[in-house]
Amino acid sequence: MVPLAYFQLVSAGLFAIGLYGVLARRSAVLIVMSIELMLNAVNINLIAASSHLEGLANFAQFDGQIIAIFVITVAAAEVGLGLAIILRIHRNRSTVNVDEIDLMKW
Amino acid sequence: MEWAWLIPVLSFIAAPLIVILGPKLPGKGSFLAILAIAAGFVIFWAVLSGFLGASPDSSHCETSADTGSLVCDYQQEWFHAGLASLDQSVTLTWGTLIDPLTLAMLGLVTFVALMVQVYSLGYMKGDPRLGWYYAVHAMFAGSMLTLVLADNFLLLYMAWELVGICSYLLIGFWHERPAAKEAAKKAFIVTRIGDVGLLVGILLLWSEVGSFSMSEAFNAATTGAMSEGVTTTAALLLLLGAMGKSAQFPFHVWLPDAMEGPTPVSALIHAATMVVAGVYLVARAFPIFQAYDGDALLVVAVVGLVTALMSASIALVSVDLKRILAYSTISHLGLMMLSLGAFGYTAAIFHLLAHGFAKALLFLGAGSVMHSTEAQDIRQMGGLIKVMPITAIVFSVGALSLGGIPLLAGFWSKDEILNAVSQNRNPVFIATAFVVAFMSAFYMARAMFVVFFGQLRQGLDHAHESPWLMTAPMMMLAVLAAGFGLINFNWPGAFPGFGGLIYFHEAEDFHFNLWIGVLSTVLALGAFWLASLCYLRERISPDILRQKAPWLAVVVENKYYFDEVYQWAVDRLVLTVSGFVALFDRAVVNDVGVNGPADTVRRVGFVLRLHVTGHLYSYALAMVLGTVGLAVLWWLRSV
Amino acid sequence: MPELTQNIGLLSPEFALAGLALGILAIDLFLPDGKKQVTPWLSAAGLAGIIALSLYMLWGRQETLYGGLLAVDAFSLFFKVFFLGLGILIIFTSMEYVDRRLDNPGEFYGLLLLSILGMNVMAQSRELLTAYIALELLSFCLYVMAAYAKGEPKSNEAGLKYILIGAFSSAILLYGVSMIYSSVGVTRFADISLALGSAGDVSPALWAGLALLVVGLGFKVSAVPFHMWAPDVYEGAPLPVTAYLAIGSKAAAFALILRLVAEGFVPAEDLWSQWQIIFAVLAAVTMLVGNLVALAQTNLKRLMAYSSIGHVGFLLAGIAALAPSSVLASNGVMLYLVGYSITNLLVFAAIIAFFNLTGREEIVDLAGLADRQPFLAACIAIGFFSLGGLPIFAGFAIKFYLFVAVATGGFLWLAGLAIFASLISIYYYLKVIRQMYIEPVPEYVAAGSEREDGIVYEPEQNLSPSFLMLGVLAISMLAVVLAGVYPAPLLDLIEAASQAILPGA
Amino acid sequence: MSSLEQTALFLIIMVPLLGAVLTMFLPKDRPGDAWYFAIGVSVVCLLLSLYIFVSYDYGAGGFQLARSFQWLEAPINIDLSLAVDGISAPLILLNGLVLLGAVLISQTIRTRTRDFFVLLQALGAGVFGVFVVRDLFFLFFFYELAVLPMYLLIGVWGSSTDFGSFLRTKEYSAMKLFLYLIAGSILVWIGILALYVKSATLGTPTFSLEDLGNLAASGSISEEFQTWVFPLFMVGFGVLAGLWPFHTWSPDGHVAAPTGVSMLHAGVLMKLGAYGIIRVGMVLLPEGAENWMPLLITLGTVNVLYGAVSAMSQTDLKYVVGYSSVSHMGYVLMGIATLDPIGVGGAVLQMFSHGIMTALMFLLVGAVYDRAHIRDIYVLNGLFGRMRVNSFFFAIAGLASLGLPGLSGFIAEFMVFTGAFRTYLPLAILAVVGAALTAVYILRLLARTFLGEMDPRWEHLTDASPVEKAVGGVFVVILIGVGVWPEPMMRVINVGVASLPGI
Repeated sequence: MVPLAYFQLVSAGLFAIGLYGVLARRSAVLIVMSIELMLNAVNINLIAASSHLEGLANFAQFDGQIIAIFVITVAAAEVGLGLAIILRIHRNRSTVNVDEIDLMKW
Repeated sequence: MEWAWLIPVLSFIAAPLIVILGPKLPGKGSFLAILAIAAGFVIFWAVLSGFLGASPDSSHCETSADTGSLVCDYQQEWFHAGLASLDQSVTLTWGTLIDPLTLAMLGLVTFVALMVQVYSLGYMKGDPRLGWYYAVHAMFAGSMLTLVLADNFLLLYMAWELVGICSYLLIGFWHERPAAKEAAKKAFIVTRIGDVGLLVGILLLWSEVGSFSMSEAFNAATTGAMSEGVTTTAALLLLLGAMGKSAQFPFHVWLPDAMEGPTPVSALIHAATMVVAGVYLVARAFPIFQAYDGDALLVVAVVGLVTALMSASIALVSVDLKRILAYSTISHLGLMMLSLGAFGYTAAIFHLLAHGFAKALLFLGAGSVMHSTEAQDIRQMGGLIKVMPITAIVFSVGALSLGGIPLLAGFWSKDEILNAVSQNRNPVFIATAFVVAFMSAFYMARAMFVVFFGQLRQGLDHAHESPWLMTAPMMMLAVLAAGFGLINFNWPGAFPGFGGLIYFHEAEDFHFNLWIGVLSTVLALGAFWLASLCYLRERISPDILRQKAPWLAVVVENKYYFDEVYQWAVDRLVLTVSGFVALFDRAVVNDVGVNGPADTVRRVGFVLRLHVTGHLYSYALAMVLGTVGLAVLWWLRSV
Repeated sequence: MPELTQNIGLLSPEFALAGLALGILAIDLFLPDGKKQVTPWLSAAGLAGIIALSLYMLWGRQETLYGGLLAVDAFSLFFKVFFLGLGILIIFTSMEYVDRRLDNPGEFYGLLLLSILGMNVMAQSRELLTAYIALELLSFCLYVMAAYAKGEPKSNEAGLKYILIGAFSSAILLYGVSMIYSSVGVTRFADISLALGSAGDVSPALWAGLALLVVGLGFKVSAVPFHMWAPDVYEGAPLPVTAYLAIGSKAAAFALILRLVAEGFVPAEDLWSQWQIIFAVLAAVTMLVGNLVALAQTNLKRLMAYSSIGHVGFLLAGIAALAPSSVLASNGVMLYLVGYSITNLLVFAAIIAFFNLTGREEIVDLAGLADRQPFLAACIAIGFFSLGGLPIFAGFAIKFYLFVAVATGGFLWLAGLAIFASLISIYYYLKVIRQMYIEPVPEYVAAGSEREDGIVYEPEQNLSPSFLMLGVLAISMLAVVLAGVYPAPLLDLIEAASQAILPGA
Repeated sequence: MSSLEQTALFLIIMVPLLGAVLTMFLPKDRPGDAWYFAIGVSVVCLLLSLYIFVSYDYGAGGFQLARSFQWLEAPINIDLSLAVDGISAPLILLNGLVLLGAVLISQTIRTRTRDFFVLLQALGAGVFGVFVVRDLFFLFFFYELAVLPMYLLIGVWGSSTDFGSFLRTKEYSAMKLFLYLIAGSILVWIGILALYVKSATLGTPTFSLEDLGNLAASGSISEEFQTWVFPLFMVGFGVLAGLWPFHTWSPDGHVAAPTGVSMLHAGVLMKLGAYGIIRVGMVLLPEGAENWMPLLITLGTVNVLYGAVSAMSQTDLKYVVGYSSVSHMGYVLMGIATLDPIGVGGAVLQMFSHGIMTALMFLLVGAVYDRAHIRDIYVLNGLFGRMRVNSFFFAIAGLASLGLPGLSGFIAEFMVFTGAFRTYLPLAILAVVGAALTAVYILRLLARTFLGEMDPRWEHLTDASPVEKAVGGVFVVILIGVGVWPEPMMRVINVGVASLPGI
């Protein structure tokens, strides 16, 4: 069996890529996608853990998988909502560049 | 005797009554003050006879171990500072102390105050603030009488301050005149500086003795319970207060200016009563001064001597009638101090009384002159005897008495002082004292001759004799000024003489030292003769001194530049310091100390707000950094 | 193990609330345009009914549902009633504003009700996933509501920033959850505490996971440095939504944090005593930054945002002081939440009323308010004095209680810092009060002319706030004063709630 | 009567507090109503405070009229305990007097009258509260309540001063005063928290002054702890008492405030600070107090001299009075710092006496300002010519302030000197010098402003109004009465002071 640490490394890498995307991208849509990457990293972590951790005290094996399902659902909703708002902005200001979306600051 | 407290209290009651009811009463209530002081005068006699009949066995009376004379003390609890059951607390009392010294002062104050108040009826007639004048007068009389009756230092200090404020109010009575206003302020503040010493001295005694009672303090001083250093320090501190009140060098500057007040005020307060409070204080606290061989008394003597000489010299050249009298007062106060400093206790008190009557008389006389001529500069006067003979005569009596013409009161008292000085102090003292005696006679003669004798000056034709309300008191005072010396003699069996009544430890006989008597007589007569040559017959030009030693004349005529120096000190030092502190308060304490941190905080806020840039990714970055920080923190706390 | 659905009846209030929300959304579809005003009244009435239902069903109950995922106890009841009550008042304060300035009122109230459902579940969840779902339910509603003024660029921007940063933070939170799960294998708070208590040393995955979890929650309460969205969203969102954000969502997040810390961390005494300082530092930074930056604000909503960040710092200090043996800190946090929320409600209601009358929201626009609208001015002034921590208002009592708890919990320095921070806060509150009471009514407002910078002012009609608004203001003002002078009954309830999450005390 | 005994202390807080609330509901368009109502309330307060003062049994001593209401139970333990002792009784009376005076004098407030009296009564309630409570929480509560209205009272109804080179605006002064006092109170707050935590570690957490006092008396609070906590109270309360160098709020604030508020603030509110140092600092932290008193008395002496010297070069009538308050509060601080029954007694009496005196001064200065609309002492002159009663009263207040015997200031200052003399001789001497300096600025003020030739432009001035005369007259009578016969005051104060630890 592939050790848990490997999964965790992959997950961490994916999370880091998502993180980088959030920080480096200027398009709101790409930022949403980067966040999706981060959430997927979470899923990998959860599912890997739920299948590796047998024998821990009070271990709730299915929790990880259930959480992953919920996360997928929530993520989908989040994307939907996020894109709706981005559309709204695009309609009002003809841009989705977060550099230009700074009416409010300080 | 136990009713002696009524003497001041009557006047104290009269004062507010006049203020409140005065406007509705005839004469603005002035009669209330006169009634009160007259009643006081009557009670004084009752107290006197009571005291003469008392013995050490009478209740409340004993022979004081500190002064050797009979003392009667009546106490009344006033208030407790600190819970009475605590050790450190102190119970403050009202107390009247009756001894010969007090009685002498009581007599002087009640009598002169009565005379002056009656005189004022004429002098101040028609003044719109007559009621106020009499109210303050009553207030003053009450305070002054309290001062001499007080059996503890606290009460004395209170009365001391009250007479000061009354003096302030009366000097500034015509406050619309800038000079009067300034003079009043100056008088109060200068004496107040001395009072700092007095208060500190009183507190020092209290901290040593644990009580404000005079007799306990004296006891401690004489029995050696109080160390030499403390005793001497206390004495000098008390002296500081006395110097302020009695206008001794270097605090003398306020008294001449105080002549801006109404003349009767000058007569009462600045000649006969309040200014002698300093002398009284030293006499009263004599056990403290005299303890440990009387080191402190040397200081008293020197202060007295310097004051006497300096102010006598200024009196020689002053041209303002009242100021001549004022400097004369200072000079004579100096003599009294000198006398005390030379252990001449009896002599000092005797001179105090004699001078009090004479000087009050002179001031009232001067007031009478000014009342009718409306002038104050003696160069505008002359030959007034022709239009106001009574004034002229009584004034002359006062001048001769104070000048030391034999057989008049002043002669005897001055003689006693010279006697004491010659016995107990260095020859320099007696020599200088003779010079002062000569000057004293000379300036009195000068004033007398210039004002009343010679040709009647032009423009003085309208002058007239003052009304009887003014002349009668003057005449009564004149009698005393002339004849008061008689009580100096002891008539065995009938009267013990002044020295047999008022003495320190040992009753004193009347003593007459021939060479002193002769020398002082010669000096006095010589001075009068010389003055007559200068001012009456005009054989000698008074300007001769000015021509021979111009610098001296300038210095003396400018009163040794004391006012200028003080003015400089006030302007340059006090006001500068004050201005600096005020600036410091604004610029440093407020602008730097208060606004500084406040502005800094606000500025930090303004700079800090820039971190919210408005850009999404920077928010995310902050979160990431925060996450890292938090994780590091967590790691640090977990391993 | 009991049947999962055995006592599912205890969830009836939640079901009712969900039904109400969906019902409102459904009714809204069928109501003609002119009759939509009925939806808020229906919502409010429904909420009132649910309050009654909750009290009737749940009073004195101490049970768990779904094998420990949800708790029905005094703590959750307390917050449930609190949120539902706040919901009613928020609906009332929003009505006029929504009516005039927003489209689709029915959906607005529907979302509001759903978010209240999220808050309720947050307060009763005892497990990470449940908590997360409830949190997202709340957040999603808020994202939409923040962007509700569709035509307003500021509102759009607020919505965008809120949802992106919100999603980002929930990713972080979830990553934390996943790491916790992967190191201890459990997600129930109680199990976490057991695992922590038995763990010899804490694995990196665990502490990293906990840190990430706290970041996610810190974002929700806008703790520094996860706070930057708050000013922008507060400023951009429609006013009632801002009010709701400041009052409701913050309280719900704290309810969750309180339960998480009390049930998940505090029982592991050794570790908790090491970790307290982390929360303390977070609290210290938050209170300082929030209050300092507030000094520089000119927009009322933005000012309130920073002010609320400052207050979050105080609340976090209370969290840091939680201790297994004493309910003082937990009492303090809850009391503070209640007091802070009603005070904020008072301030926001007054600001909304002012906005309804004038359409202005800058601080300088309040100039001379004491002459124009004395009652509104008094409400804002009282609210600000209360937020500044002055008696006889709630702010004083709650701050005193909380800081006592913080000091007693061993953080005297933090209490001192908090007191200092509230001194700073008084300055900016006074700045607003000064505008209202000391500055005269500006010429351009009185005359309805142009200001120097070109903004044109309409002549002001001498209107008074709506009757409903006055009612809300009066009620909240009374509550602010009552909580300030006699909080004892409130504290009795809070005490019971604290006992529920800290049974050891 | 026994029911009054039970409730007097509660009533004296609640009456003005309820008065404030009820005032809000008075009709807005009839400002006179608010005034009359406030008079009614403050008359009741005065009667209550008189009752409290008179019924205080100085023979028995200790705390009397005690009453306690539970407010919050465990785990925090806060009670509304009320009681008076010999220290608070005179101060309650002082507040009753000054409050009524301030209300009466505020007849001239014409704008937002209702709000003004709401705040003024709240202020009065706060001050009463501090003096009667026996619980740290409530002490702090009322302390802050007393500060709370100040910002608006000064900011709205105050006046700015133009110094030529710069303008001292009322907004600035109000903000400074408010923030300063709150800043002081945060130190107090921290101190209170420290004490509470201490009591918790010793067993029962409590805010009760009595319990904490017992703890302190039993010696279970270590000296080290006391020594670091005491300065919090000393400086925190000291700010309100005008302690140098934290005094600058006071002249600016007093000057900017409207007359009635200046009266209350300088007259009563500043005393809260000194009272707090005694009640909290000295009683609960006796050893800490002992260690810090040398510093306090030094600062107190600086206050005396610095205030007096600053007052000398002020050109604004009200600033002179303001700085004189700083100077006179120095005596209070000195007296407290002596830890000597006479010194502390003097400090308490000075609080009373200065309260009356300074209230009187602000009243009279306010009367001048109302009429002449200027306060520059280089411009005002000879006012005696037109404002006789006013000037006369001012002279009496001034004389009381320079320590003239026969007026209350003398007794108090004298006792402070006495106490200090025994403990800190050099400073006592400096303080006596300070008293002499007082004469300089008071006489300067009198001479410039009230005496002398009157400028014709003041012809139109009118003398004090009947209300001003009545209030001023009562204050003058009190000044004289206490000065001549201080025993009724002292026997109460003595009992209170004697029960302080360390004395």
